[in-house]
Amino acid sequence: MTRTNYSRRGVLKTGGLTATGLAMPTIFTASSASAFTNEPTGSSVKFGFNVPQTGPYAEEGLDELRAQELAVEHLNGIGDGGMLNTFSSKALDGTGILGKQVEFVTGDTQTKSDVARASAQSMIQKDGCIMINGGSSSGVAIAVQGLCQEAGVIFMAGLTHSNDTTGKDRKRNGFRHFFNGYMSGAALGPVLQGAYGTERRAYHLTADYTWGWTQQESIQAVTEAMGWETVQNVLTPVGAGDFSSYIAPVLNSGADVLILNHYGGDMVNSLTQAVQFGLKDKEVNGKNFEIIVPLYSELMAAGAGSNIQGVYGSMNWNWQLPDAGTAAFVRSFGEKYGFPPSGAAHTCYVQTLLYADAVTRAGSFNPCAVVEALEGFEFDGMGNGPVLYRAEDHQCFKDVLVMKGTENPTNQYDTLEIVEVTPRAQVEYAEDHPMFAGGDLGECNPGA
Amino acid sequence: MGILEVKGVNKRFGGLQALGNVNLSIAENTVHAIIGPNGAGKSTLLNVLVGKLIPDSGSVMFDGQSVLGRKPHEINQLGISRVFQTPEIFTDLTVLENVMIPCFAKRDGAFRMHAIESVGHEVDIKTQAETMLADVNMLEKSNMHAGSLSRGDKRRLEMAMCLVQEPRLLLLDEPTAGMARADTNNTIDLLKEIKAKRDITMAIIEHDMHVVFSLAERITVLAQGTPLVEDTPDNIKGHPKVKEAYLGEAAH
Amino acid sequence: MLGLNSKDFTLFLVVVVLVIAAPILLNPFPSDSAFAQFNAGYPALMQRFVIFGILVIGFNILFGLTGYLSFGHAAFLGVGSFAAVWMFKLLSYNIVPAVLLSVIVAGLFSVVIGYVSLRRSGIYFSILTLAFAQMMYAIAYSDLLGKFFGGIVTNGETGLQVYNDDPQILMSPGDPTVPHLFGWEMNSSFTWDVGGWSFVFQNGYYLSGILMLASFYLAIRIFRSPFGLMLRAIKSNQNRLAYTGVSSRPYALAAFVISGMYAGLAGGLLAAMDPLTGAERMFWTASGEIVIMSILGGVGTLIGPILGAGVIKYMENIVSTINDNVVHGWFAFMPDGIENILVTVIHPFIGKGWHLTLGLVFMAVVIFLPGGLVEGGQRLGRLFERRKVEEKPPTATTEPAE
Amino acid sequence: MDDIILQILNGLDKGSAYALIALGLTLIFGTLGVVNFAHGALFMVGAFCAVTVQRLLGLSHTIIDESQKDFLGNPLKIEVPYVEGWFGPEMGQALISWSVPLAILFAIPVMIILGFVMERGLIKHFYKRPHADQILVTFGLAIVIGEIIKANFGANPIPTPAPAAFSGSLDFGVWLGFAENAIIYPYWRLVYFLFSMVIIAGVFAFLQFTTFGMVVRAGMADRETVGLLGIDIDKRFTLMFGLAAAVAGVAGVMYTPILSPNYNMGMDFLVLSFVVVVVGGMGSLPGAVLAGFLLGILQSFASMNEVKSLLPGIDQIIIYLVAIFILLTRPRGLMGRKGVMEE
Repeated sequence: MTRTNYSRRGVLKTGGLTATGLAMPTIFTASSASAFTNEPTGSSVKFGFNVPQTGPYAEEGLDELRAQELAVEHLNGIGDGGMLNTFSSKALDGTGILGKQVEFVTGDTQTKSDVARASAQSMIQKDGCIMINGGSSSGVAIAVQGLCQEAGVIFMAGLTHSNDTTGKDRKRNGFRHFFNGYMSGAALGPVLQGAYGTERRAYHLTADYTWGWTQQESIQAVTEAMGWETVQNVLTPVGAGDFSSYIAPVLNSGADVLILNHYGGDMVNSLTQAVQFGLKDKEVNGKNFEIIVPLYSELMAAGAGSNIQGVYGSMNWNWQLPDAGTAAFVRSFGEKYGFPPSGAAHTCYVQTLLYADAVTRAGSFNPCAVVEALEGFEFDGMGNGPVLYRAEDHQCFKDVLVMKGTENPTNQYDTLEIVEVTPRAQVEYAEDHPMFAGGDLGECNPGA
Repeated sequence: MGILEVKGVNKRFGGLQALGNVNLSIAENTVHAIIGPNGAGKSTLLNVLVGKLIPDSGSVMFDGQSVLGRKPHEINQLGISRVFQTPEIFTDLTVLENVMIPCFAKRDGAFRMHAIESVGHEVDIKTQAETMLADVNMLEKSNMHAGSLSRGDKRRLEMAMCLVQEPRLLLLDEPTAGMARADTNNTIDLLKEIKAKRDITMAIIEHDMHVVFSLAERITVLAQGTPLVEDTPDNIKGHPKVKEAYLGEAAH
Repeated sequence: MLGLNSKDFTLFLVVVVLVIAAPILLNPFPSDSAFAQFNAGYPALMQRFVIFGILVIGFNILFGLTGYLSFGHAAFLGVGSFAAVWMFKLLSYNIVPAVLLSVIVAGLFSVVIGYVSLRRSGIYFSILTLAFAQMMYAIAYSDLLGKFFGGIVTNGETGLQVYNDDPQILMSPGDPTVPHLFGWEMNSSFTWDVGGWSFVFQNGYYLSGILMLASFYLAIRIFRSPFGLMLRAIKSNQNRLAYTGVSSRPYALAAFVISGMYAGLAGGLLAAMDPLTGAERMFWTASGEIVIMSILGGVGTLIGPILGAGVIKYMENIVSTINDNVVHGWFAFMPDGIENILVTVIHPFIGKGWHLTLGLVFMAVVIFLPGGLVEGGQRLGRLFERRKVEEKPPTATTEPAE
Repeated sequence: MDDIILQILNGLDKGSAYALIALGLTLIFGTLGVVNFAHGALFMVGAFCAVTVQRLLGLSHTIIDESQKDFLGNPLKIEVPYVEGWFGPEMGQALISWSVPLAILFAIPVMIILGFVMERGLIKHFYKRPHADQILVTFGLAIVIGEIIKANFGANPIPTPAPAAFSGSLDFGVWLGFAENAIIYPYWRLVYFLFSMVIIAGVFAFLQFTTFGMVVRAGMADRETVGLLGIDIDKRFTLMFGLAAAVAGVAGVMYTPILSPNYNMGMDFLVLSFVVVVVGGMGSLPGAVLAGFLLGILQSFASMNEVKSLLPGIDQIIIYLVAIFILLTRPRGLMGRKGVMEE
C-alpha cells in the first residue's frame, strides 16, 4: 500500500512537498524509524479517552472517564489492581505496558461524529496516542472506528449497541466489547416469553436513526419468532422531548406491549410519559399492559426514577453480578469514587485492560500485532463469564443480562435487578447473519 | 401635455376617501408645488406617483408611460427621483459612496454584477460623483460617514444623490420640514441654483408657504383629497377659495 | 497590487504568511513541555481553521455586507459534504469532481432557498432560513429521502462514508484509497523535527489553505467592488436603494448564493480532508456557530470572522482536552498547597467545563468589545499608535468596512 | 374519529407548552426589542427550581443500619427526610410528593429576581445594540447558566414526578361514548393545560386591565412617545423582564413531570420557541399564543400513523413546513406588527 499517513515523530514521507524537489535541510531525520503510527519511543505510551463530556450523554461519558483513569492506575500498579487480579490472562503485572508507563489524554466528543473525529485526530496527530477508547453512541463509534482504521491506530469501542458497529461498518482496527441489538433481542426473548406468554401484540416506538432501526429489527425478529404480533412500528424523532402524540394512540391500537427502542434522554422521557398515560395499569386483551426497554443503562434507570419498576430490559454488565471480577472492579471503583460503576464504565475499563493485555502478549504496540493477539482471544474473569473476541467481526461474545426495574428499591443505586444471565451460546450468531451482512473488516492498517 | 399626467385617481383607505378624482398635470421644466392642509392627501398622492401605493382607479402617466403597478426602482428608472421628508441616505457609507451608488444605478440599471472590479478603479463614476458633490458644496466632506452629517448636509447629500441621476422629475416631500429658517433659506437657494443649472421638473409638497412662494411656478391646492385650484402663485395668493380652505391662517 | 489597495494588500499578505507558517507559528511550545497542550499546529485542527475560515468568509459576504442574518447556513456546508462523499463513492477519491460538485450543489440549494427566503427581511428571513436548514437536517438525520425512494441517500445518523464495495467507477487499481488530488494524497505530510519541536506540514492543510487564500482574495475584491458597495447599501438603507433605481433582491440573492457556494466549498473540503459526513453538520447549532464566529470576530470586517472561527475551533479542540492532570503538570513547580488551589480554581473552566469558558468569552467580547475581536485589535493598535505619535490628530476619514 | 379527538387533545396540550414559552419570549421582544437567546435557559432554571424544592424537601439525615449492607459490603446507610421527622411520615411524604406544584411558590420569587438581575445587570446595556450583539451575549449567558446548573445537578435527567394524586389518566372516550381506553389522557397533562390557560389569561388580563399593563402596551407600540410623556418606561420594562422570566420559570416547573429536567433542555426549546414567536408575528402576544396552539395541533396530527405512513418523517419537519408556508403567505406572521425586527 502506498498509504503514507501522518506520523508525529515520523520522518520525511513521500508527500507532495518532497515531490516539489525542495532541498531539505539536514535537520530532517533521514531514516525511517517507526514501523507504525505513533510508535512509542520514550518511557511512556499514550491512550486517548474520547468520551462525551458535554451534551446529553455527558454523565455517561464522565463515568467512562472515571473507569478509564482507574484502568490506567491499575496498569501502572497504583491501587488494588482491580480486575487484573481476576483476569484469566496474567500477562499484565502492574508495571505499565512492555515496561512503559501508561499516560492518557482526554477529549470531548459532544456525541457528534464530526467533533468526535476531530478530537480523535487531535489525539492521534498531536498527542501521539496509540489507541482510542470510549464513546457513548453508535454513530460516533462508527465514525471514530473508521478514522482509526485510516490513521492506523486501534479503536476499542465504548458503549455502542448498534448491530452495524461490528456488522456492515466493522473495521479491522476496531473492536467492540459491548453487546448489540441482536444479542439484546436473543437474551430478552425467552424471558419475555416466560413472563408474558406467546400471544402478545407489540407496539414499537423507535428512535429514528441507525441504532434505533437495528435494535427494533432485532427485537421484532425475536418476538415474532416466539409468536408475538407486531402491531405497529412508529419512528420517533430523536430528542422529541414530548412523546405524547406517539404514546397516546398505543392503547387504542389493540397492542398489549409497548417496546421503547429509545436510549438516553429519549428513553427517560418516553418511559416517563408512557407511565404517565397510565399504560402500566391498563388491561388490554385481558392481559396486563406491559412496557419493555430493550437496552438499559444505570443512568437512564436513575433518570426514569420509579417509572422503570417492573420493566424488562437487557444490559451488558451490572455491578450487582456476583462473580469475583465484578466484585474486584466494583470495589476499586466504589472506593475511589463512592458509587458503583455503570455498564459503560465497565466496558471502557475492560477494553483498556484488554488492549494492554493484547500488546503485552504480542510483545509489540504494532496495531497489526495487537489485532492478531485480540482476534479469537478467549478470556475470563472480567465480569461476563468466559468471553470470546471473535476474529471474523471483532465482536465480543459473552453472557447477556436480562434486567428488570427493581420493585422496591432499598437505596439510590438499587434501580435494576438481574433477572437472568443469558448464556453466551444463546446470543451467538453467524458472522454473516443478515442483520450483520455487508461488512468487510478489510486489512489491518498500521499506519506509517 | 405635461410630463406627468394624473387622471381621475381615486384611493380609499377603508371608509376614508384619501384621494377623490385627482387630476393633475405637471408641465416639463416647471416647479410645481402641491399644497394643502394636513390630511389633504398630499402624501398619499406622492406615494401613488412613486409606485408605493396603487390607486383604486385612474391613471398616472409619466412621459406617456403608465407608472402604475411598477416597483419603486422601475419608476426611478423612468426618470423620477424622490427626496424624503427625513433624508433617506446610506448612513453607514461615506458621502462619496452615497453619491456613487446612484451613478452606478444609472449606468448599470437594476442589477449588474461587478463583483471583481474595484470601486476605486471606476474613475468615471468617481469624477461624476465628485463633480456633483462640488455642485452642492460638499466635496470636502466626501470621506465622512453620511450618518455623521448635520441635518442640512444630509438634505444636500440626498439632493445630490437624486440629481446625479439627472432625473426628469424630482419629487420633493417637504424638503424643509423641521428646518431652522436659515437652513430653509439655504435649501431654497440650493433648489434655485439647481433649477438654474439644468432642465428639470420639480414637484414639491410643502407646508411652508415661504418655500412654496419662493420656488413654485405653479401651485395645486389639495383639500380633502381633491384638487381645489391650480394656478400661478400670484393668483393663488389672492384666491378666496384657497384662503378659506387653507391660507387663512397659514399665510400672513 | 493584485488589484487591491495597499492596506488590503498588506492584510492579504499577512494572511498568506500566517497560512504558510501556521504549522510553525501554532506550535510555540516544545512537544514535551507542560504547555504543549496549547499547541494547535497539528493538521486536523489547522485544516479546520482554514476550512471554517472559508465558511465564515462566505457568510460574511451575506451577513456582513447585506445585513441578512441567515440562521441556516450550515445546511449548505452539509449538502456540500454529502455531494463530495457521493462523488467519492461513485467516481473515485480524486477531490476535483467532489469539491466542484459540492460547490455546484450548494449553489443550487442556495438559489432555491435564497429565492424563497429573501422575500422576507429581518428576523422573518432568519427564521425562514432556519426552517429550511432544520428540515434538511431532519431529512438527512433519519434519511427520509432514502426511506421515500428506497436505498441510502444520507445514511442517517451514522453518516455517509465510502465502503469498499462502492462503485468508484473512475478508480484504477493503483489509485490511492484516500482522498487525493491526482495522486497527491491529502493526508500525507512531512515532519520537521528541530530541537524539542516537531512541525508537521500536511498536503491537505496546504490545499485547504490555498483555497482559503483564494476565497479570501475573492472576498476582498467583492468587498471593494461596485457589487459590494450595493450590498452595503442594502444593509444601510433598502428604501433609498429602491428609490435610486436598484432592485435589492437580485443583489441580495447573488450574495446569498455566493456565500452558499463558499459554504459548499468548505463542506466539500471537510469531506476531502476526512471522507465521512453526517447530518449533524446541518443542525441549527452548527448554523448558530457560524453566526457566533462572525459576531465574535467582528461582523462586516474582512478578517474578523476568520479570527472568530479560529478562536471557537481552538477552544473546542484545545480547552476541552485540558484535564486536571494536565493542569497539575503546569503548576508542578509550585508547592503542593498552592498547586492544588490553582487546580481547583481552574478546574471548572477546562475539560468538561470548556463550554463555561466559551460562554464567558462570548459575553466578555460582546460587552467589552462591541465590534468583536477586530475592535480589540484596533484598540490595541491605536494604543500603540497614540504612544508613538501623540501630536498627530485623529483623522476624520474612516476606511469603509475595514 | 377517536384518533382525531385524541390528537386534538394532544395538540392543545403541546400547544399550551409552546404558547407559554413563546408568550414570555414575545413579552421581551415586544417590550424591550431584545432577542433573548437565554429564554430557554430561564425555562430550564424554572425546571431546576422544581428539582431544588424536591431536594430541599428530601433533605435527610442518615441512620446506619448494621443489619443491612450496601454495595461495598459496608453497613447500609438509610436516609430519613427531615420533613418526615417534623411533620410525621405521612404528611412528610405528601409534601415530598407535592414538591412540583409547591415549587411554583419558590420559582416565582427566584425567577423574578433572576429576571431583574439579568435586565439591570446585562440586558439594559444592549437595548441600543444590534440584534447580532444581543444574540451573542444572551447565547453566552444561556451557556453559562446551563453550565452552572450542570455543575450543581449533573448532566443526567432528574426524575421529578407529579403528585401521586395526579398519576394515571382520565378516560375521555367513555364520556363521549367511545370504547374504553380509546381516548385517555394523563391527569397531569390536563393540569398543565389548565395551568397554561390560567397563566396566559393572567398575563393578558394584567396587560389589559392594569395601568401598568396599559403603559407597557403603549410602550410596545411606541416607546419614544411614552418616554416623552414623562413616564419612566425603563422601570416598567425591568418589571416586564421579571414577569417574562417568571412566566418561563413556572412553565418550566410545571413541565418537569412531563420532561425530566436536564441542563440542556433550554437549548432544545430555544429554536422551537423562536419559530413559534415568529410564526405568530413579532411583537404580538395573541399571535404567539395562536401560533403555539396551531403548531402544537399540526404537529400532533403529523404524528399520526396514518399520516406518517403516507409521508414518512413528516412529523419531524411539519413545524418548519408550516412556518415557511405562513411566513410566505403572511409577510409578518399571523399577527405581526409592521416594522418590528424587520431590519
